[in-house]
Amino acid sequence: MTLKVTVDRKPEGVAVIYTEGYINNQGGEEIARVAFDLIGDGHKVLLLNLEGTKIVNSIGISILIEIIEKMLEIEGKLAFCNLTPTIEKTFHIMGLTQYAAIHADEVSAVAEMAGR
Amino acid sequence: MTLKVTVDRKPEGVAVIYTEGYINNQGGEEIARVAFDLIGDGHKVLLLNLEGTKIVNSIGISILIEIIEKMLEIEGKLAFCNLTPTIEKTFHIMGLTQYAAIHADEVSAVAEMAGR
Amino acid sequence: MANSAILREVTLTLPMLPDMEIAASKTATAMAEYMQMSSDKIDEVRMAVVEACINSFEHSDATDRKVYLTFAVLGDDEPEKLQISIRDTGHGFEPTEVEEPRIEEKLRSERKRGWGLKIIQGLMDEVEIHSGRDGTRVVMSKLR
Amino acid sequence: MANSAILREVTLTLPMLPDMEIAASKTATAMAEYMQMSSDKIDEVRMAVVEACINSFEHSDATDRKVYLTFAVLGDDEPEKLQISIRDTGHGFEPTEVEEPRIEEKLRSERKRGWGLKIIQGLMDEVEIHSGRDGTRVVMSKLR
Ligand SMILES: Nc1ncnc2c1ncn2[C@@H]1O[C@H](COP(=O)(O)OP(=O)(O)O)[C@@H](O)[C@H]1O
Ligand SMILES: Nc1ncnc2c1ncn2[C@@H]1O[C@H](COP(=O)(O)OP(=O)(O)O)[C@@H](O)[C@H]1O
Repeated sequence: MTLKVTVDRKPEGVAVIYTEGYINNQGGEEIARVAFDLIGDGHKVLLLNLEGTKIVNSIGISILIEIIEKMLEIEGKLAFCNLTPTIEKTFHIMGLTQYAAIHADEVSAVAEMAGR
Repeated sequence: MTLKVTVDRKPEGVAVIYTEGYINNQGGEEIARVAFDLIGDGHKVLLLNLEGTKIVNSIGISILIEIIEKMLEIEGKLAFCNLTPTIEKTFHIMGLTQYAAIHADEVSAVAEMAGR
Repeated sequence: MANSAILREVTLTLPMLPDMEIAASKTATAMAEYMQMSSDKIDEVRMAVVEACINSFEHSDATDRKVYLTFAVLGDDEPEKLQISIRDTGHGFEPTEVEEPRIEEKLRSERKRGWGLKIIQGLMDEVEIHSGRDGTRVVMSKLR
Repeated sequence: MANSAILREVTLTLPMLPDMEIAASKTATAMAEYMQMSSDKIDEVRMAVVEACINSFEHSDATDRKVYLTFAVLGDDEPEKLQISIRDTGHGFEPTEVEEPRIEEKLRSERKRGWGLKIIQGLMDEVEIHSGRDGTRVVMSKLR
């Protein structure tokens, strides 16, 4: 059950992180590692496209809070797209949506984020 | 867990039966009912497209033997397409493949069956 | 009384080992699909079950290293409710003493975790926690 | 000896009711996926488990109306083999007296059924049947 994480640096300046699989403990850590690498490279606008993730757990998600914390610090931006309804509901329950926008799909997310 | 069964009467003279769901006892009976209706309407060439079926059981499959029996009697033809590897293997184990051809997809099946 | 009869019940015992919560989530899916629950609701049940299993794995310290689950379909005649119980034989805890997590605080705190119970409560229709020295049992249910 | 240690084991108890074999097939899937078995092999395991459950449902006449399953991942260190046991407390049968089904005969016969055991044997790597007055236990396994 290892999460696959890949990255696409869009010309619009948004770095998109794609996941495939279960976001558990290790999955969350892997995403954070990739995100912090991107931030280290100067990326301040990150989009997490979770289309390939149908299941998460709260340990995995709490690790994502570290990315949000970092974004507040550097005045960057993290957003999500392609969430299952349950993952979206979970993000609402946690209040994550106050700090990270949720977009329906990647195209609209990138358009919105690049235009800030 | 009810099986959905639909039919498409092709201009080539092949009647294609589509299934969606689990072929268990009732599922097999439903397919047989539809097949015998088609045979009653004069159709002698039937194709069972199982693309929408990922799981079967032996009770469901044994009911399909009744259709093969009928086809031998009326000198008709029954074939299958879009089987999962396991369903195909099961048909081999049972020896069904001696009496009913297996085709990879519907297009090649219809071409082959119409040309008989 | 509505939803009183147990129409069918499945029990599952899992070892407390990585990824075994997935077996629980699949059993939940099988029962919910049998009831013809919508796929969104099934997903919510799956996630809640995963959270409850992980809590037992991580916090119970149960010496038998096992989690005991039952999945009951309740209803009068027709299936109406899926009730899932997740039990361990660990040291238990006091649910009323668990602090409610708040995102504003988590953002400043070292400890980002502590969301499991809140998520379970948010995703299921009913949740009861029985916990004591003999262990913990979480009973959660969702209407079809 | 290879494949000797049980790395993890899950148990499942099912009522003998329509569609409950699907719960067994999902548990099998969870264990096989954990072992990273190929999806084709997983499918074969699923089908074999379904057949064994249905046999217990239909033929055992067990008064408790339950089927008891265990799913064990075996191996030395790395998961190598998935071993599944399907047990009922019914009246049992004599496997050597079961006639091998042949399609030519089934085509002429009233009774088209009788394929379950042959399919299980064809799909799994190893199959053992223990049956007697205390019931039946089918133990089947597949290498990763
Ligand atoms: N099965 C359990 N056994 C013992 N303690 C538990 C159990 N489930 C929950 N707890 C306690 O409740 C707290 C909150 O759990 P939860 O909300 O799921 O967040 P987290 O698991 O991230 O800490 C845990 O930290 C633990 O102290
Ligand atoms: N669990 C069981 N309890 C009692 N009898 C069984 C059991 N499993 C199989 N049998 C016997 O073996 C026979 C063959 O089973 P099988 O090959 O699965 O075909 P089918 O179930 O279609 O008859 C059954 O008809 C039954 O007599």
